[in-house]
Amino acid sequence: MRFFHPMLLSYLGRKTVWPTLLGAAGLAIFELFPSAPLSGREMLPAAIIVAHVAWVSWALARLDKGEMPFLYTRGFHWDVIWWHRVAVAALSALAAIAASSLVLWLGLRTAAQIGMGDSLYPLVARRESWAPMYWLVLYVLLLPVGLYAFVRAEHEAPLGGLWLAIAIGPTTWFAWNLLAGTAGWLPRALMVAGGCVVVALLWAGQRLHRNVEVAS
Amino acid sequence: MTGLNGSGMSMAILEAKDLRRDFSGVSALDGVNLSAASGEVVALLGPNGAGKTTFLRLARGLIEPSGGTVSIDGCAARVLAARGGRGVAAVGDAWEPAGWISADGLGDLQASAGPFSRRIYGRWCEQLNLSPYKAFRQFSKGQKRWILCGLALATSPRLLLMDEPADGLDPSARLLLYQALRAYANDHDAAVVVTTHICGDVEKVADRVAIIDRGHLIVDAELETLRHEVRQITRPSEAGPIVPGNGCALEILGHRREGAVDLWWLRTSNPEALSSLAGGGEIRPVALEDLYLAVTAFRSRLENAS
Amino acid sequence: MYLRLDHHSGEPIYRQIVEAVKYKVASGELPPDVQLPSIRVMAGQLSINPRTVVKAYEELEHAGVVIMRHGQGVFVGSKHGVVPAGVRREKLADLARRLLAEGARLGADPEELMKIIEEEARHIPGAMEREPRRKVRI
Amino acid sequence: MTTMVESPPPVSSNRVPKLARALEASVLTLCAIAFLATQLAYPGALDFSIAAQIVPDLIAICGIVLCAWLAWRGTSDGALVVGILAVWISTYWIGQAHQHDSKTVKTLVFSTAGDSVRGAEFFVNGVDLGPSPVRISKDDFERRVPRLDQPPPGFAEKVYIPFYNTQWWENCWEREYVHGFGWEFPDMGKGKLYYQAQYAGEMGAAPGSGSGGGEGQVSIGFRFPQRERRLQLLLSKARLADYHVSADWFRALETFDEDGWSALRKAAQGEPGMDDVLSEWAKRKYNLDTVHNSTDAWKALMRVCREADKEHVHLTPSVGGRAVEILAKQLDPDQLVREGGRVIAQTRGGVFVQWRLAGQMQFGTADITDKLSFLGMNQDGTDGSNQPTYTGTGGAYGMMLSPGGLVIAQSLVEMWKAGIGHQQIQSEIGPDLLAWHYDSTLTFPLVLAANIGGPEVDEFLLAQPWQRNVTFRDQGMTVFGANGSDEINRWLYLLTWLNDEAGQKFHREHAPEIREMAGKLLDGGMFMWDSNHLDFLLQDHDFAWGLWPQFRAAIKKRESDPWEVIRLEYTYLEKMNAPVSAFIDLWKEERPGPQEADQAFGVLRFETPTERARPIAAGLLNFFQRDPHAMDQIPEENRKYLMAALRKTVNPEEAFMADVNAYVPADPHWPLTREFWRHKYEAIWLGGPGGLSPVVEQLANAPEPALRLLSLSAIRGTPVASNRKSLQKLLSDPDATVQSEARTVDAELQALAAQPVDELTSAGHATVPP
Repeated sequence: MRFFHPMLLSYLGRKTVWPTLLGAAGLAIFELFPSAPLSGREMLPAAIIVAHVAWVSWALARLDKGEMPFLYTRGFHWDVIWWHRVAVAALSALAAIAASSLVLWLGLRTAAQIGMGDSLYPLVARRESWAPMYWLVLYVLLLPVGLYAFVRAEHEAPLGGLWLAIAIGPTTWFAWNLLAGTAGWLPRALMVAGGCVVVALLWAGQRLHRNVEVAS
Repeated sequence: MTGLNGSGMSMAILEAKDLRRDFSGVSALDGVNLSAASGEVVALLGPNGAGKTTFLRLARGLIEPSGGTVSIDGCAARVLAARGGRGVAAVGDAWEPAGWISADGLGDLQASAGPFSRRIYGRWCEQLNLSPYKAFRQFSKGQKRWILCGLALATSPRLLLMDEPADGLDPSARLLLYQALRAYANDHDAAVVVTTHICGDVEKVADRVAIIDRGHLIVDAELETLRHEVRQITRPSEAGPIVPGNGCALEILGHRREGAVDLWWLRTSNPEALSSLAGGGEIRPVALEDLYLAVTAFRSRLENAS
Repeated sequence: MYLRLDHHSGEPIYRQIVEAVKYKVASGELPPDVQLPSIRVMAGQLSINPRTVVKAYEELEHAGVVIMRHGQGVFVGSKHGVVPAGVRREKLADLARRLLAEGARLGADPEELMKIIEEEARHIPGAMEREPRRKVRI
Repeated sequence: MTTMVESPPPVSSNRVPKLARALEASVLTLCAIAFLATQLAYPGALDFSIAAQIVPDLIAICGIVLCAWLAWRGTSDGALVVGILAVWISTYWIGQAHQHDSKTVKTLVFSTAGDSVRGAEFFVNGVDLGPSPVRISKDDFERRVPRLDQPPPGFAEKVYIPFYNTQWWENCWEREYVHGFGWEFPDMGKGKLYYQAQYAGEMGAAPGSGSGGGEGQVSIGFRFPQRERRLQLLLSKARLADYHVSADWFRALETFDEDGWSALRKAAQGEPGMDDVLSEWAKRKYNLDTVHNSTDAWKALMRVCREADKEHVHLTPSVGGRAVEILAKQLDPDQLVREGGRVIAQTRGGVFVQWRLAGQMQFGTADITDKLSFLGMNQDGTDGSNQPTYTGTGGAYGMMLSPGGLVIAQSLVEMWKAGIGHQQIQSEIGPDLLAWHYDSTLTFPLVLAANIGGPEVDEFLLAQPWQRNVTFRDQGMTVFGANGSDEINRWLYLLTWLNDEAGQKFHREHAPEIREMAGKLLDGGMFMWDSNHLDFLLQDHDFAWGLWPQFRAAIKKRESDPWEVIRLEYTYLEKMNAPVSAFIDLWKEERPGPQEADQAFGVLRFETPTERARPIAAGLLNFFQRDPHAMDQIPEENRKYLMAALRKTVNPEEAFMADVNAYVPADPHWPLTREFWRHKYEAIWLGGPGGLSPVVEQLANAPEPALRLLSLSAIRGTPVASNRKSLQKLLSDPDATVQSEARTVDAELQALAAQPVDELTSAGHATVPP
């Protein structure tokens, strides 16, 4: 069995064009304005990322009417469809990260800040280049939750995944704000736990996805 | 020519046993036993909401049965579907790809998923002069169906499940499609299950007819048998109801009163013996469409009455 | 070979094939030893199940109209009358009964039927010559 | 077709598999635990006080369990509500528990402090509690340790400490109670506690330092003279070998931990050979002989970093620090600057100490506080007493400065000092420091950046709104004064620190603004002079002079004690590098009494490098000699003492000789024990210029036998080559006492040369002659 299908990837990829634009443009435009150096912990980009993740997950889970049965009867193993969904979501996140990184690395933010008369620039620009990496970590933590929540919604007690997302979201945010970049066993343990949750959610998502009922 | 052996001993590919499905407690399909053997074209008839589409979704494994089983070559349809459902092709009533994709792109996508003959697909599209580069959304409803049917046929499935495949096609294309399905079943020894409510089309190519009404399978018979065994009797109303018995097995399939005359649809293994029952009425062979209408109408009246 | 099927006649398709072949053989359209289309081709042409064709051919063979040669195909029988006389008599009588019954249903009396038979017989070369004296009795 | 799905799906249509439900339950639980744990790590981050009266820990545990159970049952909606409630309530509990914990001490921790003696046996009232640090529960302690009214027998003995001004000390440390908040009062009147420590069979002396923090931590300073003696002998062994020491010798020195390199650093001040020994040690330890180019140097530096991180500590005067000093000149500046940038980017604060050793400011950081406990005890007032002048933590959330990070920082400092890579440091490190810490409450890195200067830093600082009036609400705009009320504009503050060309230009052009800021600080009056809060104003000496009257007025208004006033004034003068005349003029104006004079000299003695102190002392001495009324207010006795102190500062050898002449009796044959003399002489040497001075030779050649006898104790303590030469001559001294003492010393030194080094380790068994 083939695991990688570029056609399927591009087919699903078309579904995420708008959310990707939201994420990429949202982050890129956001970056231009704050006068304090970006730390990666700002509220607005986190909100953009949550919206992006939710939209991408939704777009991939709720294909347009009739598309779902069409795609699921093409002959792809449903696991393959699941992992392509994950891959497309990951690519969407990467596109947003790439766009925001470019805005930083090409100096557009610095130029904008200087234009707005921010005296801290260009000097503090040097501490910002890693901000998109924080966002990437946020994507890595949140995307599986979104993907899981929507595949979970197809099953009994459909809000289970949503609650999970609601629980994980603030916990991530809270721990993130207080512990990111600190030393000690707790942040490390939480990172490991977060990694485990990510892997477990993707795996459980795959299992649930196998039993999904395809609406038409 | 495999599997014929001149004897009709073909294997059942699709087999539904006591198949049930509820949607939020409302029964959509209740205890359906139906099978489709290799080389067989089965026409699944029934009014809207009768459960045809539900049956096809169950057969394709898109949804889980609430009871009973449906299997394809002995493998549960759900299990097979999650594996990709290789060997089963389906055209749904409203299963459509995204509008932006071209016919060619669809071919690429399908080719990526498994065995696929571009040659067959290409010729199929040429039959209606469909451009391979036009976006899917720009085709007419019938053309879309045509493309999706071609996509299904080009994957050389063992089982073809088609929900109203000819919807929106003009009569000549419909004929082409059904002949193609027949030919495909013949040539590949495949089973074809077609739902429709245009009986005239399937009557020409189907081997078997199954009529579903409100989730119940009410007729499941070889078309040849039906042709031979079902008759319509028209006789004055005052003659009273036809009473089964009189030494010949008789099943009343439908009854309707039109003014002063009663129309009866009967099934019997011995049509020649009917003349005695007709009581001077007229005995006629029955077209599938009439039979279908009579049967479904009769049942609905029976159920309303009870 | 062109056959026309009537899906609304109340006659099973295989019977229609049998009758049509018999008619064509009888009318000389299919001379002896002519190969009939294979089951597969026949099924394809008529858009029907090959099994139906098989059933029809088997019936034709049983009736002695065609001969199935294994591995070669289906051929029109070389001559008639291979059927034993008694069987033949019964078969014909059966046919006649059915004709009469159908005729009665359509409101035709035996005279009219006789007239039609004679008219039709003219289209089948040799039918009148071979058995000129025979009359169909009812 | 592969067989990835083997079992048929469950009968019911869309049931969630058990595994997924188990996963959801555990993820929800994990979230709750993570929430709690984060809250634990940062108490007070969430401040919910919902129900103070309920037993919240029970609720938290029950809540989490219930939450997980509900999730398992599939009703995650309920699970979430319960979970959130449980977490919120329990955060409140955690806050309570923290306060509660700090009030009742359950465990006591006793440790020895001061020297880097690890693992000394700790005794309380004669009961051996085991090796330090001792952790013992309060109940256990109460049970095992009786209260006494008198020291336990055999413990209240005097111990001789050769390096102390007063040499005899009790060997125990008497306390009325155990330190620890909330603990002392119930203990009063029950009896006393006598703390003692024993190391390598030797009972330690308690010279009077110790600390008891809150939370039952008792840290007592002990000294172990025998051990100190072994260390001195080890050094003398190196002197006897003319500093060519073996690997064994280094191994022995390593057993003394921080005291090892500390002793080398101190000795190296007058003894270049000891400096070489330290270098040799660093070379051996970090394989520096293999360093031939910048790549090797980098690898070696990484070894130092790793070692520091592994040991959880880096101290700039240590062997590792010496390795850094050696390597810094060979490193590729670009590479080092890059790494420095990385360290700065990762560091949000730090725990660090700053202290003076061997005339140098030293830094240290550790990620385990134990590693710094050798600092801060046993103040004996001499240089190298390991008294930290600054201990601090600071910064926002994020990584604390790692020991390896300090290695990099030290390399940068050493490189800067060596005049290498200034351009790179100015264009990268300065800006990095500003970029990462511009709004930090920890201003130290910013001051560092201002000290580095350079075009990028200049441009940045000058572009900031330094003219703006600030209040404490302007976060990131202020620098806190001592008490948070003296907010001043941090950009103006940093620009005042800036001391490159642009900085000096700024100081000239904007002197009024700076003066206004300084006025605000001075008038507020709460600045902490000793924490160098005002140092930034003294960068520019001209400006500092301008501010001098204002400073004096402020200081007089603030300080009620005249001696504190003159001390601060002298410090100010010293810091702004005032000419000698200023000190004398100030003296004339203030006309200090005996205490004030002492304070003023104290500044000169301890806080000024000798080369600065000397002309000032000479100027003052000259002034006193010329003006008979200058010391009118000072009693005769103090006057003599002050003059002697001044003379000692001006010329220590001469003063020493004068002292000795006044002290040593003419008759060398005093009927006193040799022991007594030894101690006496050693004390003299310790208060004087030391065993390396040319005075030793002078004394060895002196006509009086008593003086020659005095030189012998210096020779014994410091057997360097020149001293050994003097000893050879004294072996055939005409005076019998001297000759016999010389023979004794010679025999001792020969014995020392022959003594195996492993008898001279920290816990070595050599009993050293007293």
